[in-house]
This record gives sequence, structure tokens and C-alpha cells, in this order.
Amino acid sequence: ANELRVLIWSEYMPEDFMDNFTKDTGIKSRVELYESTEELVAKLQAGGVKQYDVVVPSDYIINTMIKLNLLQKLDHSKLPNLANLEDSFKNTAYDPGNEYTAPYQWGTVGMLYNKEKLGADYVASTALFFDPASRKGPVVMIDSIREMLGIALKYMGKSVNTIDKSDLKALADMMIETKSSKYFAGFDVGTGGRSKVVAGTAIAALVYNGDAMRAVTEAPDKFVFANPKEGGVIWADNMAIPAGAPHVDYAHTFINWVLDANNGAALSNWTQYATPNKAAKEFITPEDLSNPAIYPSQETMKTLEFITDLGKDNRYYDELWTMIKTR
Amino acid sequence: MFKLNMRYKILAIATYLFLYTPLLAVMVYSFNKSRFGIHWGGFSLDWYVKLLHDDLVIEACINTAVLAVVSTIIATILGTTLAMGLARYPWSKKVMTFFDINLYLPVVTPEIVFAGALVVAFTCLRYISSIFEPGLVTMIIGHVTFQVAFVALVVRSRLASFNNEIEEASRDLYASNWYTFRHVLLPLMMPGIVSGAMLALTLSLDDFIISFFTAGPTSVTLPLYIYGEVHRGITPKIHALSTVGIFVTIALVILSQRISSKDN
Amino acid sequence: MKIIDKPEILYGELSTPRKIRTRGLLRISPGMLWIMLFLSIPALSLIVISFTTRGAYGEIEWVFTLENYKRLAGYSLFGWSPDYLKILLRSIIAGLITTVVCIILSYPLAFFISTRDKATRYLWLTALIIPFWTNLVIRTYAWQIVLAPGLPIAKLAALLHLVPPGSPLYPSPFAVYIGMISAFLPFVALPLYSSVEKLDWSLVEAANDLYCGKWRVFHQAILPQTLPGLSVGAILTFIPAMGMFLIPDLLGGAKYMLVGNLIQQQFGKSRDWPFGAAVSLALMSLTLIALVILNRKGGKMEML
Amino acid sequence: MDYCLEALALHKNYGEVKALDNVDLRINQGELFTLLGPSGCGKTTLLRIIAGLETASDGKLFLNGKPILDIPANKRPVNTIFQSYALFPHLKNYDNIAFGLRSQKVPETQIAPRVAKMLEMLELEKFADRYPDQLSGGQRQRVSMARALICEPEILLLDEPMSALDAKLRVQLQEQLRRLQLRLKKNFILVTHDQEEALTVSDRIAVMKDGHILQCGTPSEIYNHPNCRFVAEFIGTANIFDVERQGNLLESKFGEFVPNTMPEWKKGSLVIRPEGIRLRPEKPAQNGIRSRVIEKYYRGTYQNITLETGNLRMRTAPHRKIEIGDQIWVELLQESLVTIDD
Amino acid sequence: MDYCLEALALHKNYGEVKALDNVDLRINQGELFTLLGPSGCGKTTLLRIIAGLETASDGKLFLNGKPILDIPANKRPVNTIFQSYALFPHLKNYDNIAFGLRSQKVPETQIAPRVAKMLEMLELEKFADRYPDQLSGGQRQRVSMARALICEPEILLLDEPMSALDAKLRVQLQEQLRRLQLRLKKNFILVTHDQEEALTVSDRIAVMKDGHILQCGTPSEIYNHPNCRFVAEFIGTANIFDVERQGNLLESKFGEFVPNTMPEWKKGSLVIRPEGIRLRPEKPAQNGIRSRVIEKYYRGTYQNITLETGNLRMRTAPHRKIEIGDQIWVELLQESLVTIDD
Ligand SMILES: Nc1ncnc2c1ncn2[C@@H]1O[C@H](COP(=O)(O)OP(=O)(O)OP(=O)(O)O)[C@@H](O)[C@H]1O
Ligand SMILES: Nc1ncnc2c1ncn2[C@@H]1O[C@H](COP(=O)(O)OP(=O)(O)OP(=O)(O)O)[C@@H](O)[C@H]1O
Ligand SMILES: NCCCCNCCCN
Ligand SMILES: [Mg+2]
Ligand SMILES: [Mg+2]
Repeated sequence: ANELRVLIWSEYMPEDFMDNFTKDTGIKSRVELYESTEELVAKLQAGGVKQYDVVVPSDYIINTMIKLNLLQKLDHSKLPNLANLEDSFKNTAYDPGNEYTAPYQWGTVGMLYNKEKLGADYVASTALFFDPASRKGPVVMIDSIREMLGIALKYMGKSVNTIDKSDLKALADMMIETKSSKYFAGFDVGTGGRSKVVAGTAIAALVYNGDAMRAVTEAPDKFVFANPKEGGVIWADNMAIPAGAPHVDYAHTFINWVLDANNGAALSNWTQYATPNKAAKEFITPEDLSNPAIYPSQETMKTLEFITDLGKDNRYYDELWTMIKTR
Repeated sequence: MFKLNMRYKILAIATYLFLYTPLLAVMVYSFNKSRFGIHWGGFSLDWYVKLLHDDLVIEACINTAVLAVVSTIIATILGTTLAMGLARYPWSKKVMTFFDINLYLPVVTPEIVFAGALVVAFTCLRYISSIFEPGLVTMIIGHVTFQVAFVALVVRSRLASFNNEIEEASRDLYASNWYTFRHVLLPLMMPGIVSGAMLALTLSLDDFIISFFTAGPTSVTLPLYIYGEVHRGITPKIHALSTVGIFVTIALVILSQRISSKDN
Repeated sequence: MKIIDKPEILYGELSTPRKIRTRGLLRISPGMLWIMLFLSIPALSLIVISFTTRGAYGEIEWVFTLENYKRLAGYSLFGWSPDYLKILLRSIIAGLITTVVCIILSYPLAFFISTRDKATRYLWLTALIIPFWTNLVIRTYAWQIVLAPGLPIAKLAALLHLVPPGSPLYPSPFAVYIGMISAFLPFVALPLYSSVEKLDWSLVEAANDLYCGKWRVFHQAILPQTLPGLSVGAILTFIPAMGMFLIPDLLGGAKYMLVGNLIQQQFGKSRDWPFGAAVSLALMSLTLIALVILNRKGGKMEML
Repeated sequence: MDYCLEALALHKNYGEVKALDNVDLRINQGELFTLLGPSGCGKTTLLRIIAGLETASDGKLFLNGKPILDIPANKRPVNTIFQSYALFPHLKNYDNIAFGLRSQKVPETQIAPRVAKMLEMLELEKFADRYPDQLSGGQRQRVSMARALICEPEILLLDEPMSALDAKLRVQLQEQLRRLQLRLKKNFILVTHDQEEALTVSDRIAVMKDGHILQCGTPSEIYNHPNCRFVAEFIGTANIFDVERQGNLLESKFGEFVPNTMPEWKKGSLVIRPEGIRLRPEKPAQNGIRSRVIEKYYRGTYQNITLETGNLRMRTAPHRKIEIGDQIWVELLQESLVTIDD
Repeated sequence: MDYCLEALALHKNYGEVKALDNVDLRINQGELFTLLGPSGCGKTTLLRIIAGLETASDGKLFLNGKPILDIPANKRPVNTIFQSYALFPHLKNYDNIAFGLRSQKVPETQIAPRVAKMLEMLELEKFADRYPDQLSGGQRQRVSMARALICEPEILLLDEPMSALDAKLRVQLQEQLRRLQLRLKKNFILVTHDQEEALTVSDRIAVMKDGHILQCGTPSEIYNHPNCRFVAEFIGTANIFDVERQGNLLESKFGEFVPNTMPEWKKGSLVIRPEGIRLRPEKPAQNGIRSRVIEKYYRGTYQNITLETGNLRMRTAPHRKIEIGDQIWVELLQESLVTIDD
């Protein structure tokens, strides 16, 4: 069918977002969802590369996707709104000069927890997960390889991108111990962990900040999102066009449309993720702008780390993950 | 006659309860007002209303039905001719073994391995033609691949159950090949064909894995949709959808029993 | 096959062997080629893939190696640990336990149904088929509700100090088994029922007549007669249970992964086809071994 | 008073159906007793009650003077040979035969010689290592017999043991059964609906119908002196006419007959077996009928001839050459005429 | 030369097995011809070749003088009644009967009266609307007969049509079959391994063994004058002794016998049917044997008595009262003695 096909994370745009896009451009659209970066790549590799027009991969996976010939270059002439971006997002480490991607949203991986269960003055710490003595109730961890392991490495005081074998071995041991704890309530995708905390099935979960914030906004006296004091993962999601996209024109139109100041603000106001769009900032809900859970403070920023592509060494994390899950 | 010990009777009924508890839970919670968890927030039909207005759900329903019906029709035709070819010709032992292995392979291959094999197959075939891009076509192909074997096995055993004399009697009574096929073989095979088709339909409706690995953006089916939603946190909308699914199943079961009891 | 083409009569038709074979091949080809193209040949190609190498980014590199099998045997980047062997073993155990429990529950069920009178028997049977036909995704996630904290079962478990209060009973091995048993029970109960229905009661009477106690009656007169249904049920349960992906995924989380999940992960997120192929072949081999054993125990493939 | 088995006023109801209706039965020591009757008359039911496989609704049952209705099947010294033989298909014949001893926990050292003896007695040595489905019907029957006899039951019950066999084999096995019983001097109760079988092998026969026992006696009593029309018709071929007593003649629409002994009644039936009928060249002194041959079948050892006498057809088995259409004289031998009160 | 069917040197091999081995057969117009023989002798094979359901390996086959081996089954004016009846289970009896006409595209208006006639002739009117599985065995056989006869075949082939029925029904249907054939004056070829059936219904019988025809003749020819030991033993009960010719006596180890006509040979066999044997109060003039009764069975219409004479056992069916152990005189009637060259 003649429509724009977007493959994107779940709960990553307001409900009327695509309708507005259609209203503005006359282009019909269809949205399909995924829950993790790896799932996205697997989907594209399994034939999706010719099925979708826009995908929203995260920073560290972009290099992999380029290497696998899954992405095509952007035609900047069709993207005047690239100018709206923050300067830091015009020249990122993972895609200098926005050759393949344009940023969508950015955020962190942190803790959503139930204040009623943990106390009002609880200071978010991943010890709740990893330290046997600090465990207090069922917790959900995030089903995302690099981010989950990254957070665990941060708890250990290591870099999220380490390839030191002994560090990794220790990481595995810690994860396996955590997993075998009676408080471990499973690995869930971000929204899934969020739902479990909201449903009362778990007292805390490792989730993406925006997903958590929407729950927090609904019940601010019950739920809190915070970046753990040990540090966490920061990330940016980016719009990109698969190599075999059937409607490259629509894709550019869409990306440009998202980069529009108003649309960008509408997006972030709903998702409650941070916007990379400088021009949009003025339309962003002021409370969000000042919310450290969405726009972390400078000090917090120092504790956060970007995940990077490790090339051949990605394999360590893959095998480690398989090992942890299967134990 | 034989009388069943009370203890076993209770155990049997408890087993039924065990089978139905989850289904009942789904039904009950489909009327729950509150969005998350098992906290009962009051009775509500909202979720059913929401279903009706969800284009994705409706599309998933249509996809599920199209996939099941189309694959069943193809598999029934292929499976029936295959069964006739197998049962009605004196294949040598070696040839027959080869056929049998292929026929039983879809039956005994673990689904997940089957799915892996299909992923490999389609990845290669995609170089040949774009119809193998993920989507309804590949899903149908995947489903037919296991359905056809089941249909063929059921029809073949049906064919084996009536002896050659029936067919000889038909020739003896001046019937040509076509007349024999149309008026003797086909009607006699019919119960087998119908139950084979029913089995194929069930298998298609019950499948998740094969669909999971072969679906494309426009071919999401109900099980896939539900699976995705379950990972994001179950909501009463999913319960409502599942409840509808359960009732469709009940209707199908009753319908198929009607058909098969007529056949006998 | 050499064919002397002289008139021959088959099923009453005067024809020649060649004509008949041509017609037979014509009928067999579409279905057979379909299966071969989409299953047999790809399954064979898994063997080849299992010897290739995963590239840095998840592509297949045509460098042939035994690496994947070594990894399967436990040699990982972090030294030897028999994780994958354990997972295979765990899958076998899961298949076995599921099968055995289903069999134990199916006997009373089958006898219960077969002793109902004609009119209600049909209803009970239908009641057994309905869950059997309901999609597995629905049946499985439904347990997530039943096992949720705050509902009686979880409360009871908490009361018994089996789980911390407020915890769900899933993900856990227990939840996986609950899910597996409820999913496969009808697969055993239905064939067993058809065996029980055909049961020659005179053998039971003969056993009674020949001074047997209860257990001996079951063992000598009922078990052998129901063995055909039982082995069909066992095949229909053990093999898919061993390779099950969905139930451990939804109810086991990472706490009770089976080989099916491992394979899914390789073809999915890990994008490691070569290793996925190796694990698939391991599972396939286990399946074939199980089939051979069950076949010997009296199961007939024809009854599937 | 030393009946082997005694049943008093046995009743068995299945819902509305009275399968057994006040059955009295006395079986002597060491006899081969046969229950004979049409399908559904309650033979199997009676046998199963004796075996303990079915409860009685009412009545008493004594085995060697002791009441046994309360003893479960697996404790009664009674064994059954089932119609289908009910051999355990998964056991070799040896193990089938040893089955009853093993379930009684008889030590294996004692079992072996007893099985060997049985195998020998029933000429089954060659088949000990085979499975039942590798035997012919007759061999299976013998295994089933061995399996029951090895337990040395007080009574051996046989429920239509030959009905599944073909005619030739049936005759052979009937003879074998009889010889075996004579040799063992055991009690056998045989159920059958085959009249010839009953006449051939039994010491005594009980003829049953609708849950009742109609007549009980030796084969020749039952054959030659049926006590009612049903028994006369059920056993062998019988010609039966309605007759009315006129002085010391019995009058029928085919003529007047003089029976051996005059009955009490006024209206009744006269029964005559085919072999009580003789063809005569001319009118016999008494009990003669003149008739025309309308059908004949050659049956090897004899011809079956159907005569037409008004509406009445009779069968006779003569050796003379007769053609269809011949007019012949027939005599009903006086000593063969049996009178029956309806 | 107006044979209805003529087979010349027919052969049929299944691999090594010679199912038919040089069979010659001539069947006259309008006769009920029976193929009789033990299991596996090739009866069915011969019938199927006639029907066109099997090819012959060699030989010729003529129907009313025309060769038919190259004509496919659905073009031969021959119909078969299969042992299992092979009724189409999905068709009502009416449609089963109409099948042959419909497949020949006879207009429906002609079919209806013909089916009606058939239904009437075979007394099946009531069952027209039922399905075959709602009929008893005998009724099914009649439907199958109607289905074949409606096509007015030159020859009706019947492959053991009674073997699935119980004894009583079998006798009834044999008579019915014979009457029908006499009425229609059609050619019937009947296959059976039941000797009594063959003797009862046939005009002529061919006795087969191992793919050969041993003897062909009327029932009484075959019964009374078997041409070989096999035929004598296969049909009816026969006593057979080895004898040696000594002048005009035939000598056996039981004594000397005088046959009707002296055989050519020196050593051979003497055959006598049970009904050719008479009990005598004292030594008969010739062909007498003295012997002791060792077994007797009461069989309703007659007693079966086994005599012991050395190793030889004979059966006879007398009416006199005899007890086991009695010493008796027996005469072998001269006219019943048949001599056979082995
Ligand atoms: N379990 C049962 N429930 C109801 N009626 C029964 C049952 N068993 C037997 N009957 C009825 O009881 C009557 C006697 O049955 P039984 O089996 O004793 O007959 P039978 O003389 O052995 O007949 P057959 O020669 O056919 O075996 C029949 O009318 C039968 O229908
Ligand atoms: N299709 C076949 N292949 C091989 N051998 C066959 C086949 N059909 C028949 N035979 C053999 O041919 C011989 C004659 O078989 P046929 O069926 O004609 O016997 P029959 O006289 O009809 O026996 P029955 O009374 O048992 O039906 C047998 O030895 C049989 O084993
Ligand atoms: N529900 C939307 C979640 C989007 C989160 N993206 C995170 C990417 C981290 N790699
Ligand atoms: Mg009975
Ligand atoms: Mg035959």
C-alpha cells in the first residue's frame, strides 16, 4: 500500500501524532512497534529492510546497521529542519554530520520505584537489585543486553563499554546471583517493567525515563523515577531510513516533519523524553524542562555514560547475555 | 459395567478446573475497569468498545482469518492430492520411505527449529523473488508447510481404511476413471478431507512461532498482537480480545463437531 | 526403477505401470516439493550453517569452523562451563516431567469421560477440546493473571513462605510447569481417551477373574491396552514441550529458559544464526532419539 | 445335597430390563452343564454373576454349599473363558497361562512345572514362546483354557467359547472340550446359543428365554421331550401342528393322529422331528399324510425335502430318489410324536 | 459351441506363486456354476480375471465366443458380487442399485422403474432410502445382488457371498440365491470354500486346488464319484483306505472288500461315505467289519459314532441305541464303494 511505514519503539509518540502527520502532509501511515534495539536489527535483517521507511535505532547500534547495509544515507536537501537540532546532536560520535540519522529523543535508563514500598526519602540505588542485603521486594530488570549489563557495570564502578575479561566475568557472576534471588521478577522490556511496577507486581524496575515518567505523572505520590546514584546509561534514539525502504520520499518528509519545532515539542510533551530539538524547547512543558528525571542535572550527567559499538567485541556481551539468561 | 472411583472423579473434575481457570480469569478481568494489574476497579465494557475502534486489532483479526482460511484451503488441496498419490500407487519401498520422511518431518520437527529453517529458506528465496518478503504470503507458505503434512496423513489413513473392492466395484459397474473419482473416491474421502482441513485450521489458529518468524508489518495476527502487548504490560483490552478469541474457538469447536458428526 | 510397460490392472483400471506412475508423481509433486522446498532442504541447510561463523555484526561469514559446536559443548569466551548442555538437559527434564504429569492426570480424565453416558460424554469431550483449540499465547499469558500477587494462589504461596509476600508466582520454574501441563494435557488426554474408549473390558475382567489386585489389573490389563494412545500422547507432548519457546518465555522469564528460547534468541536478538543452527540440530537430534525410543515402546507414527 | 453350584431365585435387573428373572439352578458335581438360549436371554449375565463379574439384584448363590455372592471375583475359585478369550496380548502364551498363579504370588519354582503340565495337556508346548496374536483361533482357545484350568477352579465357566470359530474347527474343539472335561472330571458351565453344540457336548442343558429357565435336562430329554413349543422349535428342526383332542385321536387340519400317550388338554400342539417322519410307498396304517414335494436340496449326506400339505411344510431326510412334484405318502411315527400344552 | 464362458489354458503368476496354472473351463448357458476349493487355490483370482479386475499372465478367455481379455472391467458385460459386498457406504441403497446405470448415463427416467423392479424382486422396497450400514448382512447381500443384476450382465460373479453370514442366514440365502437364478435363467459363477454350499446350490461344480481344476461335474457326480483322494476328502466326510487288488477282491488291513466295478490299478484307495455304512446285528454276507465303538456324539438328528478298527476310525449315523464299548458289525454297502487311483 502507498503509505509511510514506521518501525518504532512502543509508546514513543502521542496517539494523534501520525494523524497530524497525515493531516499536514497527506501521507497515510502505518506504525509497527518493537521493544529493543536488537529486536529492531533482527527484524530488519530478516527481511524488514525492504518493508519499512523509517526506523528509530539507538546510538550504539547505528554503526552495526551501517556495516550490515541496513541503512541508507539521508538526503539533507529534503531535511531543512535539521537546522533545528541542538548543536551537540548535529555532530554525534555515532553519526557525525547526521549522515544516516536524525535524532528523535534522548533519555536515560534508570529506576522507577514505588515510593509507598520504599519510603519517601529513599535514594535511588541499584543496590536494590544487586546487593543481597539491600533487596526489599520483587524487582524487574530491563530486557536489553547492553543497557542492562551497562547498569550492572556502573554498579560495579566499571565502564559500560568495558571489554576487560575479568570485569566481564565478575559481571556475569553478579548478574547470575541477582537472577537467582527470590526478588528477581524477570527481565522485561521498558514498558513491561513499568507496567509491573504500576500494577504492583514489582516494587521497582529498570526502565527508560520517559516510559516511567508517564506513570509518575499519573500518580506522582506513588511512583518516582530517578537515575541511580551509581550512575546509569544515557542514550539517544535516531530516525533512519532502511536501505530498501519502499518510500524514501515519505521517509524524508516524515523526518523533516518530526524535526519541526512544534511537532518536536508535541512529541516530547507526550513522551516525556528529552528533545534534541533546540527550536522545540520553547514549546516544551516547563515542568518537564526543569525535571531532572527528564533533563538530568549536570552532576547526574557526569555519572551517565553512552554505550558504544564494540565491533567484533560485541560478541562478549552477546555470549555473556546468553549465558546469564540460560543459567 | 465399570464404575469410576469417587477419588478419580474428583481428580478429573479438578483437572477440568485447572484447564479452565486461566481462561475464566481472562474473561473476568476483561470487564475490569482499572488498567493495570489484578486490582478490581469495577465492571466495565469499555475495553470491548475500545477493541471495536482499534484498527490494528481489526486488521489483526482479518489477518488471522485470512491466514487460517487461505492456508487451510491450499493445504487441504495439496494434502489431499498428495495423499491420493501416496495411497493409490504402488511405490517401491525406498521411494515410499523417502516420501514418508518428508511427510513426517513437519510433524516431528520442533516448531522453533521449523521456524529457524523457514527464516533461512526465505532469506535465500528473497534473492529470487520479492514475494518472499515477510508478510502474509510467507506466513501462508509457512503454515501450509506443516498443515499439508497433517492433511495428507489424515486423508491417507482414511483412504487406507476402505478397501480396494469399493473402487473395483465402481469399475465393475461401468464407471470411468472420472466417474469413479467424482462419485466414489471423493465422497468417501470427504470425512478425511474435512477432518484434515479442520486439523489444519486448528493448527493455523494455534500457531505462534511460525507466524512470529515470518510476519511482516502488515500481517500481524492476533497471537502476535497479543504477545507483543503482553510484553508491554497486559491490559484488560487484551483480556477482552482474548475473550473474543476464546468464544470464537468455542464456536469453531462446536461447528466442527457438528460437521464431523454429520460425516459419520 | 525399471518399468516394463505392459498392461496392468490396478484398482480395477486397465492401464500401464508407466501411466500410473506418472499420474501418481503428478499428484505427489506439489505437496512433496512444497515440503521439501520450505522445510526439508532448509533444515538440511541448517547443518551447513551450523559450521559457519557469525560475523562481527551478526552476518554469516562463510568461514567453516567447529566453533559453534564447541560453544554448545561449553567452551565459551569465558572458559568452560556447561551452560548449554545444562539447558538441553533441562529441556529434556521439562519435557519428561510435563509428559509424566500429563499422563498421570489424563488417566482419571479419560476414564471419567468414557464413563459418562452418551449424551454428556460429548459435552465433556468438547470441554476438553476447547482449551486445546484456544491459541497458546492466550492460554499462557492467562496464567500470568492467575499467578499474580494478590490472588489466592500467590497469597497461599506467600502464606506458606514459598515466595516473599507481594511477589507473583511467575516467572518461575513452577509457573513454566503449570503452563506446560495445562497446555499439553489435552494432547495426552485425547488420544488416551480414544484408547480407553476402545478398551477391551474383558481383559480387565479376565485379570480380575485371575486373582489380580488393583495395581496388577492396571498394569497388566489397562496399561498395555492404552499404550498406543499413551505413546501418541507422549510423542505429541514430549517433543513440543522439549522445544517449547512461548511458555518459558512468558512464564519463566530468564529463570527457566529452555532450548527453544535459546534458539529463538539466536535467530532473534543475538542474530547468531550459526550458533542457532547448531542448537537447532542438537534439539532435532534429541527429538529423533525420543521418537525412536517412543516408537519402540509401541507408538505408531500413523496414529499421530 | 452335594450340588456343586446352586442358585436360588436369582434376579438381575438392568434398569427396566429383567436380565434374570427368578432363576433356580442346580449343577451336579463333575458335569458339563450348558446354558442354551437365544441372544439376550440372560446367559452371559448368569455366568457373570457366577464369576463375580456382576452383582445379582436378588437371590442366593452357593458354591459347594457356601454362599459366594459377597466374594469378589478375584477371590472366587471360579475361572472364566471369555468369548473373545481375553488373552493378554502383551504377554507370551506361557505368561498368559502363568498369569493367575503369579497374581496369587505362587513361587515361580512351582509355576514352571504346572505351566509345563498344562502346555502338555493341551498340546501347546510349541506355542509357549509365541504371543497370542501368533496363534489360530483354536490354539488361542486352548491357551485361554489352560490359563483358566491352571488355577484349578471349582468351576470353569465358558462363555460361547466357539462362536468366533469356523464350522470345522468348532466341531473339532467341541469334541476336544468334551474329552478334556471327561478326563478332568471338573465342573464346566458352558454358554452357547448353538443348539447342536449344546446337544453334542453337554451332560445336562438348561434352555433359557427372557431371563427364565424353561427346561433343564439331558440332551436327549430336551431333544425328544421338549416341554414347550419354544424348546421344541429352538432345538433342532421341528414340525409343529395345532391339534385338538377328539376322543383318543388328535385332530389337525392335515388329518388325525394317534400319539403315544393322550394329553390332558383339549387344545395343544403336536411336535415331530424330521427323523420321526418316514416316506411310505402307500398309505400307512395310521398317522399318514399324502403330499407333494415342492423343493429339495442336496446336502451331501442327505437331501432336505420340503413337502407342501396345505400351508404346512415339513422336512424329512430320506435316502430314496425323489423329484420335485412327486406325490408321496408320509408317516409320522407314533413313538416320535410329542404332545405339548401351549 | 455355445458356451457362455470359455477359458483356455489360463495362467496367472504372482511372482513365484502360480495362482492359476493352466486352467481350462467351459460354462454352459444359464447354469449356476461353482468354483470350490480350499483357501488360496486360486478361485478369487480366476473370478477376478473373468471380471477384468486382474490381468491373466497367459491364456485365452471368451465370453459368448468373443475374446475379452483386452476389455477393461468397466466395459465387460460381467458384474461381480464382492465378498464384502463393497456397497458404496455414502450412497443410499437406491443409489447403490442405480449406480451401474448412472455410470452408463442411462437417463434417470429409465432408471427409476428398473430400480423399482429390482427392489421389488429382491424384497428391498423398505430399505431403498437407507444407507448400507443400516442393513443386516443378508439385506446387504441382496442390495449388492440388485446392484449387479440391474445391469443385466451376461454373467454374475459371486465371490463367497455368504462367508460373512451366520449359519442360519447362510442356509436361507443359499436357497434364495438358487431360486433367483432358476427364475432369471442367468449365468452365475459362484466361488466358495464351503462344500455344503456348493452341493446345495450348484448345477455344476469345479473343484480347484493349487491353481488347477481337479474335477468338474454335477454335485452328485462329485460327491458320489470323486476322481481323486483330494476331492473325496474335501467334500463331505469320507473314509478312505489303502487297498491292493487281489483277484476280484480289494484287500486292506481291515479285511477284503468287493467293489461295484473292479479298478484297473493294483494299488489304490477305496472311498466310502458315512451313509454307505450300515450297522448289522451279525456278520453281513460281504464287506463286513467287526469293531468297537470308542466315541459317540449326539447331534440332534443323528449320532456321530467313531469306530476303532485297528488304527482306522470311521463315522456312521445310525438310529439304533449304541453305547461306547459295544462290539458291533458294520457293512460297507457295495454300491457305495468308490475306487480311486492315487
Ligand atoms: N450392562 C447392561 N445394561 C443394560 N442391559 C443389559 C446389560 N447387560 C445385559 N443387558 C441386557 O440383559 C439381557 C440379557 O443379556 P445377556 O448378555 O445375559 O444375554 P445373552 O443371553 O448372553 O445373549 P448373547 O447370546 O447375545 O450373548 C439383554 O436383554 C441385554 O440387553
Ligand atoms: N496380489 C497378490 N500377490 C501375490 N500373491 C497373490 C496375490 N493375490 C493372490 N495371491 C496368491 O495367489 C493364490 C491364489 O489366491 P486366491 O485369492 O485366488 O485364492 P482363493 O482361492 O480365492 O482363496 P480364499 O478362499 O482364501 O479366498 C494364493 O496363493 C495367494 O497367496
Ligand atoms: N517506549 C519508548 C522507549 C524508547 C526508549 N529508547 C531507548 C533506547 C535505548 N537504547
Ligand atoms: Mg452373551
Ligand atoms: Mg478368495
